[in-house]
Amino acid sequence: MSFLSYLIKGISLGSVYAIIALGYTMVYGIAKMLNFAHGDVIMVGAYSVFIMSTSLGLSPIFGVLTSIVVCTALGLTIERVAYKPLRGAASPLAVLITAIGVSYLLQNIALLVFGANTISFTSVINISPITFGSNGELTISGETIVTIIAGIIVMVGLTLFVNKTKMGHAMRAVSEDKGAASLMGINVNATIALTFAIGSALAAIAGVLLCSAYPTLNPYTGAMPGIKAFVAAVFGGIGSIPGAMIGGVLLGIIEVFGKAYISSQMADAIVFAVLIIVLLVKPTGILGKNIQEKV
Amino acid sequence: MKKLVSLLMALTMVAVMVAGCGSSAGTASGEATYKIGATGPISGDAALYGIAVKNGMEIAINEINEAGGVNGAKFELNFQDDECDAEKAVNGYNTLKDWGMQVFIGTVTSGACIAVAANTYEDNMFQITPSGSDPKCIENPNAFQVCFADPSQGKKSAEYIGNKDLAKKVAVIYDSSSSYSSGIYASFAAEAANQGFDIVAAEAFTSDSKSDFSVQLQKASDEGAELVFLPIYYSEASLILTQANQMGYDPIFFGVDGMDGILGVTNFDTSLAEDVMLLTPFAADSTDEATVHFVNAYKEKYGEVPMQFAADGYDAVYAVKEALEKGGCEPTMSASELCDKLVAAITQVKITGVTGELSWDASGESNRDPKAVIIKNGAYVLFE
Amino acid sequence: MALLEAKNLSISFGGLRAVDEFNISIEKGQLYGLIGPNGAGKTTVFNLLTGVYKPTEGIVTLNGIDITAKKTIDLNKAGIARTFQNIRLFKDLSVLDNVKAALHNHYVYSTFDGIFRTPKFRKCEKAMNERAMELLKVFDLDEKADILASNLPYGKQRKLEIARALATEPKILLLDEPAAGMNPNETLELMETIRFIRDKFDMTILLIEHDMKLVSGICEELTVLNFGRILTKGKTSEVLNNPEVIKAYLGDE
Amino acid sequence: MKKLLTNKIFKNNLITYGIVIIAFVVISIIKGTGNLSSLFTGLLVPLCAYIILAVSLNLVVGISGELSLGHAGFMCVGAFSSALFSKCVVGTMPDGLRFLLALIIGSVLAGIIGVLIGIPVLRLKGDYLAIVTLAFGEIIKNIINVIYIGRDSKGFHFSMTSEMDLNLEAGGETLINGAQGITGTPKDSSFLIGFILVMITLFIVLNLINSRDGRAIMAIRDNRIAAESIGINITKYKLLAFTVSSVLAGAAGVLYSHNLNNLQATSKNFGYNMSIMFLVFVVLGGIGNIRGSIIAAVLLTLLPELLRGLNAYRMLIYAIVLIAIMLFNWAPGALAFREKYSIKNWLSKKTGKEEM
Repeated sequence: MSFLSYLIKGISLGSVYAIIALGYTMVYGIAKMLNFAHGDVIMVGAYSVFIMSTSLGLSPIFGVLTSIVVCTALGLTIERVAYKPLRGAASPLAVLITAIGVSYLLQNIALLVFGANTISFTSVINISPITFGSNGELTISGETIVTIIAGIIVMVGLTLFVNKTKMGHAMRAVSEDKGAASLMGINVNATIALTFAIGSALAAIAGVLLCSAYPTLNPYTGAMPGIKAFVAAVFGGIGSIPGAMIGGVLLGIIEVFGKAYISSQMADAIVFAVLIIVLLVKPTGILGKNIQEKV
Repeated sequence: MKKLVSLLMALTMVAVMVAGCGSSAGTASGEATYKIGATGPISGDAALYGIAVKNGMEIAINEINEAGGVNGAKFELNFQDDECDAEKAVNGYNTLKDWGMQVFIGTVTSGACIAVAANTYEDNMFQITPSGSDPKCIENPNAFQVCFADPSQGKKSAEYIGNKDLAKKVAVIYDSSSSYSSGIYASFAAEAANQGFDIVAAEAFTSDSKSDFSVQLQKASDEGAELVFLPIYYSEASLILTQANQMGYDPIFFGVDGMDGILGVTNFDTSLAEDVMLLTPFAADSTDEATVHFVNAYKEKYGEVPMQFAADGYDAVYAVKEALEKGGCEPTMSASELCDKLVAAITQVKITGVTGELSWDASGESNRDPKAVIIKNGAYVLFE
Repeated sequence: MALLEAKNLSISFGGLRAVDEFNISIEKGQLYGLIGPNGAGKTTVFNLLTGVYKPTEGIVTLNGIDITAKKTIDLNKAGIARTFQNIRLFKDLSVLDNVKAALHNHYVYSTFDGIFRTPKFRKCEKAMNERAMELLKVFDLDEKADILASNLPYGKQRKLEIARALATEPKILLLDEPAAGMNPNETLELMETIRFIRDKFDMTILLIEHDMKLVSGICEELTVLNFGRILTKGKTSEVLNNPEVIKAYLGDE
Repeated sequence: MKKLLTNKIFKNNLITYGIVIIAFVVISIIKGTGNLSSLFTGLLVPLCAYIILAVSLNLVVGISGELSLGHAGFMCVGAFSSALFSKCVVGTMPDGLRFLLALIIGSVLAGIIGVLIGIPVLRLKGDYLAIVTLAFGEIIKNIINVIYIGRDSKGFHFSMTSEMDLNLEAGGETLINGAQGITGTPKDSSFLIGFILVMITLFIVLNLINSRDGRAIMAIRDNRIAAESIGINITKYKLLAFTVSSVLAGAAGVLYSHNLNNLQATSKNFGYNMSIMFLVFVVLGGIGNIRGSIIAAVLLTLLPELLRGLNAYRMLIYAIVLIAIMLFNWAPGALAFREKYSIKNWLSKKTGKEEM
């Protein structure tokens, strides 16, 4: 019974990682950059919901919508101000460092605006848990259910969007070859901006779900889940939408099992060790495409 | 490259100029003042502790200055950020020395404090740490401590649980990446053997994985722990309580001084903290005069209920004030002279601070018994 | 005995047979051409001969020694050097260093010698510089030794690539479309250079080329590939007049 | 022509050495006269350590062209192993010898870990390599946080769970205490030692770059397939760069740890945050530009210290400055703008007009 219970905890944690990883992977796939500030956009999203629904007492749905709007706007602004000017820079590392700068910036703004104190987040999800077993040995919380469902919806939605819509095709074209895409009349800048908008909107949703499932919030809340989700995205094969989902869930399960059955002190080391092993066996992640350089 | 250098140089110039008119609480220069330096994290993810200490100190210094200072000499405070890092703390300390610091109150966190302790000893600078709880912080004769030392907290917690026979099976959830938490856990576990209860689960987390405690709680619950000892800070504790409630696990939760502040967590459902026990020197809703006065002043100035770190900072300033008076110090004395006098004087000082009746012996530890409190209806109640 | 010989060389990519039963036999000192329409599998043959791809079937021998499916680096050490269709220079190294990098296995000193600048290092570097400048001179690049490879004009980049390949002292040189992107004058010049290399270094050369003027001008024998299979092979003049070859190039009409 | 080139490189390297030597002499003189502030005096050793770390990381990122996000891990290995050694033998040998041995132990151990990590990791490419180096860095940090080593009359005790598990007898000494780290490392580092180590680092890195090995490493960076085709062993030279870089990072760790009384492996000082900071030094100073790394390391370490007067706004300003510099230095638009309006250009245009 405790095995199942750990498994569910793992899936629950993993599905949050998965949603964050989806945003990561979207942006990576198209802009080919590791957006280190993604985790901090999540934090901003969570604060937006908190202010709207808890401080101002508006309905949670309104809070979530506001948060999506705020994050989308933030994502677009960051892209426009900090990343776009660096498109075509001599080294891809330039934009990576800028992303780190943006991450510091968001954390420190939040520190000044919201203060350093941790706040307890009110879950916006009002679904009663499903319980199995006579004494409730096995409980699946409402947050877990919603997170998993949201993860699946987002994954399917994104896959459909990318494969079936005109804008999705444009995105794929840009991710394959920016030059060719622009020759074909695709507005590359607009497509990348759109990707950031979608990625940031996903960050908002991830923020809400993260803080609902693990109800605590401070200016650094997004940083570590951001890194973990980045790991998850790589795990699943960065750039791959289903890969991010699988990577996220697996990462959550490994982390929980590591804590439960091996050593809670070493849980992080275990997660990273598994990542390394996976990448050594499959150098582009679980679902990553192995692109061979053309000679 | 040249452009980069020139740009950075220009920025550096600006920075230096801005630094020149840096903020400092207290009086304008001109008259003789005591220059009090302090460091602690005011950025980074330990910022809340540093900011609390800083706020507490500012209140104490304003009060002292309004009351005329020490024999007419006022206090001037300079608080430097150390990002909770040993190296940055040393940098902050050196900045303070350049500023002309005479007395050092700090640092806020143990790791940084131990690093700086080597420097204060070398410089013969009086050091009193508000909240650096590791015994290594005060190994040197010039260093003193306001908060409880980690081992005594762990030991006293274990004794308390044993004496009151609160539980036979105890689980511990601690932060293995924090020296504070693992220090208390170590002494708690050592004493547990003498107290007739078993530690059935000792589960760790790290600063990199502190967003989910369900596994640790599940293990505690599976092992049948009746009491969960939480030698951690309240921000993580609040999440543990929430998650325990979500999974319907309801043991006795027993905390240490880091737990104080849990009732002040914004939007925290305080009913979850019902019956939580903790050993703490400070309780924000104590009714004694000093505490009420401090809490009101703090609320007025910073708009929130002070936590124990703020109280430690507040008491540290008063301890320095008392010692300065007792030692017959003058603001014109050098840091080293002051240090000699203060080290001698502080062992004779007895203050009624907001964290209890404080006095010191030469070891540097503050002597007092922690109060055991239990949370009832969202308030601390002394627990006997 | 042929210098380089391939028998029944085949490779499939996901069921598609990119090269099918390729046979070739090149004598020492020969200037051999490999031609065929786009997508016929010429570069794939090069990749098979240089160890970039491992053949699914067939064997390759160099001087009678089996070198099938060896690694690129070992094949180079065995004596096969190549250039690339899309130029692959070390673009952030100087022209001189591009060639010196290729002298890697011929002038050897240890990391220790390199860091502590021992006499051995000095001697070796001096010899390397002399050798590299000698090679650059052949290609009229000695004046440009100091500039970054990426700053060379296109035609000179192609030449530098050949110089670099030659520096590894190969037994056979594989040139992948050496005249691509060159104007007629440059092409003429290149023809002279290729001939010169063959004569001066007693080199065997296999080249892929689309420029028929170049092919007919310097190649002694040709093999024509179409859809991964050998269409025909033989003396240059005969092959070029073969109606099937003309049809393959011009398409069915 | 040829002479010119070697001379150019030689001159360039000489300038780099010269800057470091002049800086050392000038600072030593100011320090000697007692006019150097405590802050700056205290920063000297960490600055040397950061310079070594930036230069050594540049060897991997700039020269070898691989993105490593785990550089702090090697520093961590060097710092902890050498601090442990020094603490164990303190009092049994002269200080100078002790530090020398500590330096050797720290660097060699970091080098060994570098080889062990490098062999599997260097098979990966680009961002995958980056994430795996990050993972290794985090694993090193995590493991160091759960290591407990103690010593009593019976010898050494080792545990990975807690201090108690060491079962030390009374009077036993805990050497490494998990997250509480190592306390009481002898303060053997000095500005002079730091300076010497910086010079050694520069000597090794600059000479390595301008040698047969360096050419091979850079050839692989510029074009792996072409490098293979001219007979360069890819794995060997990638590993060489990675290992030399780890050894130097280990040495920097030794320098760093023997300057601080207390050493703890937090994510701030030995985690990915630190690794990223080193990467910032490298990118800001110019990828592959060794002198740039030195200058960037110095300026970016000083910047937050000099911003101290801003208090709460300090790190905010730091972040803004970082973004601004990145845009200023790397954005194609900014570069074109600088080209157009640079003073040199403006002057030449003006004189050009006058001539007409």
